[in-house]
Amino acid sequence: MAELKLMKGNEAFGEALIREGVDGYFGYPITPQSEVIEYLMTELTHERTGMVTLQAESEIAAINMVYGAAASGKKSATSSSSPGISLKQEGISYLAGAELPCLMLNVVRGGPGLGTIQPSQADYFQATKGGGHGDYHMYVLAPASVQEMADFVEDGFDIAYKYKTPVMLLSDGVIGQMMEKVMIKEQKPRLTDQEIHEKHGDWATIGRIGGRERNIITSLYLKSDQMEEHNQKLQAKYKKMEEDDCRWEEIQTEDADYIIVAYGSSARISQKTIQLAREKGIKLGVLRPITLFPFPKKPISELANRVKGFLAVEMSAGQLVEDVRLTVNGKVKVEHFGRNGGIIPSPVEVLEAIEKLIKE
Amino acid sequence: MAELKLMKGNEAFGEALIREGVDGYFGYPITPQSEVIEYLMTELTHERTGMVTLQAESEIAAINMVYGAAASGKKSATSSSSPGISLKQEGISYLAGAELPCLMLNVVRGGPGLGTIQPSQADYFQATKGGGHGDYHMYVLAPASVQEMADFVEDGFDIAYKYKTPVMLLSDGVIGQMMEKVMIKEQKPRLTDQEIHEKHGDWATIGRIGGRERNIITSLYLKSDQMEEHNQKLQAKYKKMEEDDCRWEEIQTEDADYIIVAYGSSARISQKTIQLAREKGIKLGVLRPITLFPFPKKPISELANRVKGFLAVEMSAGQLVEDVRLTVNGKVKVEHFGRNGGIIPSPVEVLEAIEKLIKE
Amino acid sequence: MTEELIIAGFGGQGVLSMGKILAYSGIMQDQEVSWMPSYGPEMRGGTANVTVIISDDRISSPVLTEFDTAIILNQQSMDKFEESVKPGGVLLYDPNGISKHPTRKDITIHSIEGASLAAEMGNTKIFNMIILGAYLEVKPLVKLENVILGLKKSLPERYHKLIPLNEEAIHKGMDNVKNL
Amino acid sequence: MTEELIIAGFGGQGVLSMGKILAYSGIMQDQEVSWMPSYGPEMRGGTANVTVIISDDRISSPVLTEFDTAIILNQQSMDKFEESVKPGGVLLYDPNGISKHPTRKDITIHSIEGASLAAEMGNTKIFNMIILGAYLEVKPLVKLENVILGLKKSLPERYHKLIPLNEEAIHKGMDNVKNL
Amino acid sequence: MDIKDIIKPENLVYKKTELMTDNVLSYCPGCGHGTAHRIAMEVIEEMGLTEDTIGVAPVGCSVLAYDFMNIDMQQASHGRAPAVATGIIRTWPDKIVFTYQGDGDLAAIGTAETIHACNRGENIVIIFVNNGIYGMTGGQMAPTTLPNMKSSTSPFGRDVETMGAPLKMTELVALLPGTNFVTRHAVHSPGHVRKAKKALRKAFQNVKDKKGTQLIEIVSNCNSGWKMTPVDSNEWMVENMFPFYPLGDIKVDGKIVKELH
Amino acid sequence: MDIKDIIKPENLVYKKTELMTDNVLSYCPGCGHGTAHRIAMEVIEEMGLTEDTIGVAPVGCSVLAYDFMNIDMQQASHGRAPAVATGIIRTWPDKIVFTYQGDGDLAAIGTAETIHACNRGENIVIIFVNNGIYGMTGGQMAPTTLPNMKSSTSPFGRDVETMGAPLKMTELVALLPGTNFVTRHAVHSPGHVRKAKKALRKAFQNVKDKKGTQLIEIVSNCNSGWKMTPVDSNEWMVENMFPFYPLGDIKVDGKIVKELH
Amino acid sequence: MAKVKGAIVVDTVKCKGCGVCVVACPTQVIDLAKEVNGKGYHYAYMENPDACTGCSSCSIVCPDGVITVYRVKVEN
Amino acid sequence: MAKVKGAIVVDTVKCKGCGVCVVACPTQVIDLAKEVNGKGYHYAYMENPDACTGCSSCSIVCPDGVITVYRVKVEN
Ligand SMILES: Cc1ncc(C[n+]2csc(CCOP(=O)(O)OP(=O)(O)O)c2C)c(N)n1
Ligand SMILES: Cc1ncc(C[n+]2csc(CCOP(=O)(O)OP(=O)(O)O)c2C)c(N)n1
Ligand code: SF4
Ligand code: SF4
Ligand code: SF4
Ligand code: SF4
Ligand code: SF4
Ligand code: SF4
Ligand SMILES: [Mg+2]
Ligand SMILES: [Mg+2]
Repeated sequence: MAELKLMKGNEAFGEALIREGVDGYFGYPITPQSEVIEYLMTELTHERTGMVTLQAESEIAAINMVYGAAASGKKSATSSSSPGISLKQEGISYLAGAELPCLMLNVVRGGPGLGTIQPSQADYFQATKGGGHGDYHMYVLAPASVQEMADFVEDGFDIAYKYKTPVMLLSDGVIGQMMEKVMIKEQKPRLTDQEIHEKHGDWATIGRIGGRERNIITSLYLKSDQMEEHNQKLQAKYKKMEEDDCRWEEIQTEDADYIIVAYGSSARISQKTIQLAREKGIKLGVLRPITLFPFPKKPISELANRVKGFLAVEMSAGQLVEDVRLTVNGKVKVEHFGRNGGIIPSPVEVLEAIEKLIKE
Repeated sequence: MAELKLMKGNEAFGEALIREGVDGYFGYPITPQSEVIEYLMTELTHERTGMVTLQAESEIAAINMVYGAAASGKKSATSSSSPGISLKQEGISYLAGAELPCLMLNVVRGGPGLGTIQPSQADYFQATKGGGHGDYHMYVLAPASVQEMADFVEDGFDIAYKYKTPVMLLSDGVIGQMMEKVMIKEQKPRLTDQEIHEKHGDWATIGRIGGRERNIITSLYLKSDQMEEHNQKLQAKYKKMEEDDCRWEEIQTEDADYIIVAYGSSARISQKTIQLAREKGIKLGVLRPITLFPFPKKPISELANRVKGFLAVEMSAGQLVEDVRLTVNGKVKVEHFGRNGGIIPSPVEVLEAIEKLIKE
Repeated sequence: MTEELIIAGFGGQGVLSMGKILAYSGIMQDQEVSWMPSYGPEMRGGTANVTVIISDDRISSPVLTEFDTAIILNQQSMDKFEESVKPGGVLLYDPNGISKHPTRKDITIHSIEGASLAAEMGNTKIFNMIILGAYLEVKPLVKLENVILGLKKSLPERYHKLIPLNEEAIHKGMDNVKNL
Repeated sequence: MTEELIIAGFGGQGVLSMGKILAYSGIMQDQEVSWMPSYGPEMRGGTANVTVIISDDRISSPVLTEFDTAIILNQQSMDKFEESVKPGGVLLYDPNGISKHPTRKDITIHSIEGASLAAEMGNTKIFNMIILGAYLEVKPLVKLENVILGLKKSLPERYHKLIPLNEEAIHKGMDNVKNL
Repeated sequence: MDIKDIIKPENLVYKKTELMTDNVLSYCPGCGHGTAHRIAMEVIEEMGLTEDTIGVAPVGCSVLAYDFMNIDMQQASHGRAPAVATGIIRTWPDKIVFTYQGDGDLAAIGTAETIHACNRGENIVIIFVNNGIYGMTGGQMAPTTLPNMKSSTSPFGRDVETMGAPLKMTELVALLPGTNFVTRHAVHSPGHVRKAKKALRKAFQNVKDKKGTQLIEIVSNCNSGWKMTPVDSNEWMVENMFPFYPLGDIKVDGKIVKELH
Repeated sequence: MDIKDIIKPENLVYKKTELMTDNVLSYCPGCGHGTAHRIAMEVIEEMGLTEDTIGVAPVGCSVLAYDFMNIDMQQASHGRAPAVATGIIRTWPDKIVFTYQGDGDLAAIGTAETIHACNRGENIVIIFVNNGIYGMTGGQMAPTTLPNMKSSTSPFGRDVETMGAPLKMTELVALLPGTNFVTRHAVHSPGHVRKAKKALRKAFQNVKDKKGTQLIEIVSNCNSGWKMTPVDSNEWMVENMFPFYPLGDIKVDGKIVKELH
Repeated sequence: MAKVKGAIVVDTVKCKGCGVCVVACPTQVIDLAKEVNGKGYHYAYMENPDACTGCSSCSIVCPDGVITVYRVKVEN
Repeated sequence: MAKVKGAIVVDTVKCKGCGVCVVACPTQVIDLAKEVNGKGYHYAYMENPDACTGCSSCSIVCPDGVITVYRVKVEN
C-alpha cells in the first residue's frame, strides 16, 4: 500500500529499496548517508521481504558484494558519500565493463580529501565522466527532493535492467538529511528464484540450471579487437540512453530570456531565484537536468537558439557548467555560479549572478 | 653524468626517479608498468642513493605511503596502471586536498574493468577532471617518448613543489613498453635531512625541530566557510598553473588549415599523418598538449581564429575532444577520431578522418 | 502562509524531534513542509539545530539564513541566531542557561521557563513539548489538533500512551510563555 | 633510410633481445630507433614478437601493421605476419617447425636453419644470433661493427666474454642464409 | 596384449571431466593451476553440483578460469573475490559458491576481504593456490614468497628485514571463529592430488551442510616465475615450500588441530 | 591548612602536559580518547621525543587529534594510517612514528594495511583504541562490537550468525613475526591508566631501539555510541568488554606470552 | 608524624561533568556541581576538600585533562 | 593370477611436454618425444607401454588433463 510519510531522504531511499523488492544492500557507514543502512537494519529487511542488508568491512568490499549479487541476477544496491565513492571507482568500472545492473547512491559531501560532511555537488565529474578507468558511463539520476530519493529507486532499477548498466543517484547532504513529505510506493514482491531464472537466466551466473551452457561474467577482453568491439557496444548503449532515456524538467522556460541550469539542491534554490528575478522583471527560467548522464543536450541546445544566456548554478567550482558549455557550443554566453565547501548558495546571490550575467 | 641509453619507458622513468634524488617509491605490480618497480629493485636504489623502494600490499597502501612520505617532506612517487589508479582515487583526492607534492605515473591500459593490458588513453577524464571526489585537479603531464618519461620526472617534481600539488604523468602501454634512445640526466643528490628542514620545515611534519610550532597535514575543514576558502585557494592555484605552466608543442601549425589535437602516442602517430596529408596537399598541423591539466587553451583558441577545423585523435571514445570543444567554443568544427581497446590508430586512418572532416 | 523557523539548542534537548512533530503537524493540515537538521561535524558534543519550513507552496530551499521565528535554547545558539531573525519576526527562548539576553528591538521576544517547568512536572523529557506549546501560543499557525495528530505520527505506536502527558506539557507551555 | 622490422616467434627464442641488439646497433650508427614488444596477455605461454624501427628520422609510431622485413620463427607467427610484409619487402624464416611455408610472390623470401645450426654449434642460446646474422646478410643496413658495439651495450658486463661466440654465430647465420 | 585392445571405451578408467572445457589451458607447462582446476571440477561433477555452483576467479594466472571450468563463473577484481562471493551467497544462500585465488590476490591486496569473509563465516569454499609469487604479472614477490627467494621485485632474494616475512594467511584465518575447515595441500604427485581432492570434497560437502567458510590452500609451483623446469620446480617446492608451509589440516569441524605458534 | 596554601606552584604534583594543547577536546564527556591522548603525549614529553615524533591520526572520533596533540601530525584517510606511517618511517628511519586508530579504522577498512605493516615489522607504535563501535559516525557496529551488543546498525544486537563474531585483531597481529610488543590496556581507572602509560613508554622505547611494530590496544568506552552515562559505560566496559578482550600482554620482546586459541 | 594534604583545581569552564574523577577519587573528595558551566555541564568541584591527599587519581583519569593537583606535607 | 594391463592416450596436440607425468609414473612408462607438436612442445608418449598398469597416476597429475587411461584385467 502506498503511504504518505515524513522522512529523511536517506530513509526514503532505504524504504524505497525495500519496496522495490531489492535482494541485497551492501554498505559501509559514512556521514551524511549512514541513515540508509541504519534504516534498513532497523526495518529488519530480511524479515520484511527477505532482502539482505549487510554492513561490509569497507566500501570496496561493499561494491564487490554488489558485483557478486548483481552478476547472479539479484537486485542489489549500495550507498556511500564522496570519499567512499572514490574507493569504489575500480568496482564501478568493473560493473560497467561487465554490464551489471545495480543501483548506487552518492550523498555528496564537500571535498577534496576528508573535506567536510556538509553538502556539495563537487562529484559531478566523477559521476558523469567516469571517475574510474576506461570509457564507460553510468546512468546518473539527480534527485532534488525526498520524493525523488524514493522514486528514482524504481526508475533507476528499470534503467539498470533495460541497459544492463550500473545506475547512480547523485544526491547531496541536503537531500539526504532533510525530511519532507514522501509518498512511498506499494511493496513490489522480490523476484522468486524461478522468475530470476526466467528473466536473467540467459546471462546471470546462477548455476547451469537444466544443464544449460555456462554463463560468464567478465570485463576482461584480452584481444584488442574484442576489447574495441565491447567498447563500441557500450558506446552504442550510451547513445541509446541519450536518445530514449534522457530526463529533465523545465520551469518557466517558455518565455525566458535567461536560463539557469541546475540540478538537485541547487535547482530548488534556483526556483526561488526565478520568483525574485521575475519580480524584478527579469524573465528567468530553470532547466533542471534530472539525468546528468545522459545530459539533456536536446532541450538546452534548443533553448540556446532563443535565449540570451545561461547560468550554471552548482555547489562546486564549475563542473556541470562544462556540459552546458559543450551543449551551447558558443551560441550564447554561459556563466557559472558556485559555492563550495558545504555552503549552499542563497536565491539572492544566485539572482546577483544572473544580474551580472545580463550586464556583461 | 648524463648518459645515452636504450630503455623502456618504464625503466627510463625508474632511472629518472633515482637520478632526481627521490626518497621513496611505493608501488604494486600491474601490467604494463611493473618494470618500474622491477627496475628500481634491480638497481638497489637504497644502496645507490639511499632511495627507498617498497612493494606495497596494494595500490591503496602505496598511495598512502606516498602521502606519509610526502607529508614529511620527502620526495616520493608511485606508479600503476588503470585499475590500480582507480583504487588510488581516494588517496589522490587526499593528496590534492592536503596539498602534498608527489609524482604518480599511470601507464594506461584498456578499460573499463579488467579490460586489456594493451595501450589506451581512456583515463583522460579521470586524470584531468578528477576521478576522486571534490573540486581538485592534478597537474598532468603527457609524455610522448621514452625521453619524456625520464624528463618529466624532474619537471613534474618541480611543479609538485612549486604548487604543493600531486602531479601525474599520464602515459600509456606503448610509451611504457617501448624502448628508445634516452639521455638520462645527471644524478641529483637527495636532499639531506638538514636541507629538508630548511626547505620544507615550515609545513612538513618532521617533528617539532628546535621546538617550533607543530605542523599539521590535513584535508579536513569541518566548517563550511573554511572549506570554501580552502577550495578557493586550490582554484587560484589551478588558475596560476594555467597562466604560468601550461605546456604544449605545435608542429607545422603556422600555415595549417586543419589541426589535430593529440597527446602521447596519438600525437606521434598524428605527426606521421601530417606528412601523408601534406603529400596530398592538405595543410595539416598538430597541436600536442604536453600538459593535459592545465589544458593549453590559449594556443588552441588562437588557432581557432584562423583554422578551419580541429580533429582530436585519441585512443578513447572521446575524452580529450571535450576539452578541445570547450576551448574552441563553437568557432569552427571539432571532430573526434578514436580507437579503443588497445588498438593504436594508424596514420592512414587518421588521415581519412581528416579528409572526412574537410568534406563535411 | 510560509513559516520559516529555526529551533536551536544542545543535543539532547529534543530539538530535532520537536521539529519533526511540527513538520508532521504541517502535513496534517495539508501543507508543504521541510525539516533540515544541522548535521554537525562528524564528532560529538556541541549544538543541535533544525530548520523547519511549513508552507502553502512548494518549498525551494530547506536551508535558510533568515528566519520568521527562532526558538533558542542555549547561549551558543543565541549568539549564533539572534541576528538571523527577520525584522518583525519572533524570538522565543528559555532564559535558563542564557547569560546574554536578546537585545533586538525590531523583533518580538518571548520567553518560556521550559527547563524549570519540566523539572516541576518531574520529567525532563517533556522539556521540548513545553517549548512547543509556547511556540504554538505565540504563533498559532498550526492547529493544536494537528499537532496531536503529528505527535501520533512521529511517535512509535508503543509510546502513544505518553501522548496525554505530552499534551499536558504543550498546554503548560502555552500557559506560561511570556512576552518580553 | 627507414627499416621497419618485426621479429616473431616463441617466447624463449631470444626474439626480444635480438631486437634490442639491433636497436642498439642503430644507435651506434647515430640513427633513431624504437623497439616495441607485443606484451602479450597477462598470462603465460604463447608467442612473442617485437617491432624494431631504425631510421634516419624521428620515429612517429613504434607500432606498425606493415613491415619492410619480417623475421618469422614459428608457424603461428607465419600465419599472422606473412601478409603484413610490404610488397617488395623481405621475409626471413627458420623452416624448423614450419608446416605451411610462405607463398607470397611479391616479396623476397629467405630461410635460415637457425635451430639446426645452433644445435650443431652445441648451444641453443645462440639461436637468435644466427638469425640476426642471416638478417644482416640479407639487409645490410646496420654495419657489423655497430652490431658488435650494440651487443656490448645490451649485454651486462659479466657476459662480455660471450661476445666472440655470438659473433661466430652471426657469421654462421650470414653464411647459411638461403634465398628461396 | 595389444595396446589397441586396451584402448577401448569399456576399459576407460580415467578421462578429463566434462566440467573442464576443451579449451587449451593458458597455463605454462607443468603449472599446478591446471590440476587444481581439474580436481575442483571433478568434485563438483561427482557431487552433482553443476547446476548449483558459481565460481569466482579474480585476477591472477587463473583469471581465465572461466574459459576452462565449465560452470557459471564470475571474473572478479584483484583481491575482492571473497566479497564478490559474499554478494552471491548472501542472496543465494542455497547455492554452492567458491573462489579460486592466488597468493598475491588473497594475501596481499585482498587481505581485508579474506579476513572478513572468513570472520563472518561466509558459507563458501576458498581455493587458495599459493605459489609464492605473482605468476601472472611476471614473477614479482608475493606476501608468501620465501625468505631469500628471488623474484622480479626481489631480484637478490626476499630480504625479510625490509620486505617482511612470508605471511601465513591460512594459519591466521584458522584463528577466526567463522572458518570451519582449513587445510593445506599440494597437487604435484598422485598421492597429493588424491588428498587434495578429498579435502575439496569435504569442503564442498561442508558448504552444502552450511558449516561456514572452508579454506583449502594448495601449495603449488610457478615454474615460469621461479625460472625452473616444471619437474625441478616441483622438487624445489617440496624442499623449500613445504617446510615453511607444512601440508595437512589446520582446522577441522571448527576446531584447530595444529599448534599455530 | 587552607586550600589556597596548598594551591601553590611549589606544591604542584599533576598538571596537563604541554604536549596537549589548550583546545577543548572534541570528545564527549568521559570519553577515553582524551585520556589515551594525554598519556601518549606525556610519554613523548617525558622521553624527550617532541622533536622527533610524527603522529598519524586517520578518520574516527580522533580525526582532530592534531588539534590536541601538540606535535607534528598527519591526518590520514580512513583505515590507512599504517600505510601512511610506513611512508614516513621508511623515509625517516630515525624518527618516532605512531598511529592512533579506532577499531573501525584498524579492524574493518584498514585490515590489510594493519596486517601488512605489522607483518613487515614497520618500526612504529600503533595505538589502537577499541571502543567496540564506530563512534564518530554515530554508533554503528564495528568489527569489534560484542555479540548481541546494540548499535545503530545492529539495533537488535549483533547477530553473530549474520554479522560475524567480534574480531580480535590484536591477537591476530601478535602471530605475525614483525610485531615485537603487543598488549591490551584500559584507561578508565587510575591503576589502568598507569599501566597503559607504562606500556606506551615501553613501546616508544622499543621503536627508539628499532625493534619493530608495537601495538597497544586500549579498550575504551563510547558512552554516546553505547547510550550510557560515562560512569555507567566504564562499568559496562569492565563487565562486558574485558572478558572478551582480556587486558594484559600478548607478545613481549617478540615472544607470545599468552595462549591465543 | 607527617601527613599529606592535597587540593585540586578544576578548570570549570572546560570540565564536561563526566563524573569519572568522582568515581576515581579514593577519598570521595569530588562531586558534580548543581550549577552548569557555559556548555551546560555540571562541573566537578571539591565537595569534601579536607579529604584530599593529592594522590592525583582524579587528574590522571580525567579525559579532558582539566584537573591540576597540589600536595604538601604537613607536620601534625 | 589376474594381471592388470594399462594404456594411456596422450592428446599430443595439447600436451605441453612438462614431464610431470613422466616423474609420476611408478613404472617408468612415459617419456617425452624427440619431436615437437604444433606449439613446439616435446609431447609425452608411452616409451615403455608394456609396463603400464593403468594406475592413472600420470593422468591425475597431468596439469593439462590430456591423458586418458585404460585398463583391462588379463588372465595369465
Ligand atoms: C587492482 C589491480 N592491481 C594489480 C593488478 C595486476 N595483477 C594481476 S594478477 C596479480 C597478482 C597475481 O598473483 P597471484 O594472485 O599470486 O596469482 P598467480 O598468478 O600467482 O596465480 C597482479 C598484481 C590488477 N589486475 N589489478
Ligand atoms: C572512506 C571512508 N569511509 C567511511 C568514512 C566514515 N567514517 C569516519 S570514522 C568511521 C569509523 C569510526 O570508528 P572508529 O575507527 O572505531 O573510531 P571511533 O570514532 O570509534 O573512535 C567511519 C566509518 C570515512 N571518513 N571515510
Ligand atoms: S606464470 Fe606461474 S602460475 Fe602462471 S601459469 Fe605460469 S607457472 Fe603457472
Ligand atoms: S562518540 Fe564515543 S568515541 Fe566518540 S567522542 Fe563520543 S564517546 Fe568518545
Ligand atoms: S573527570 Fe574531568 S571532565 Fe570529568 S567531571 Fe571530572 S574534572 Fe570534569
Ligand atoms: S587528588 Fe586524589 S584525593 Fe584529591 S581529589 Fe584527586 S583523587 Fe581525590
Ligand atoms: S603431464 Fe600432461 S602436459 Fe605434461 S608432459 Fe605429461 S601429458 Fe604432457
Ligand atoms: S597409467 Fe600408471 S603406469 Fe600407466 S603410464 Fe600412467 S602412471 Fe604409468
Ligand atoms: Mg601466486
Ligand atoms: Mg571505535
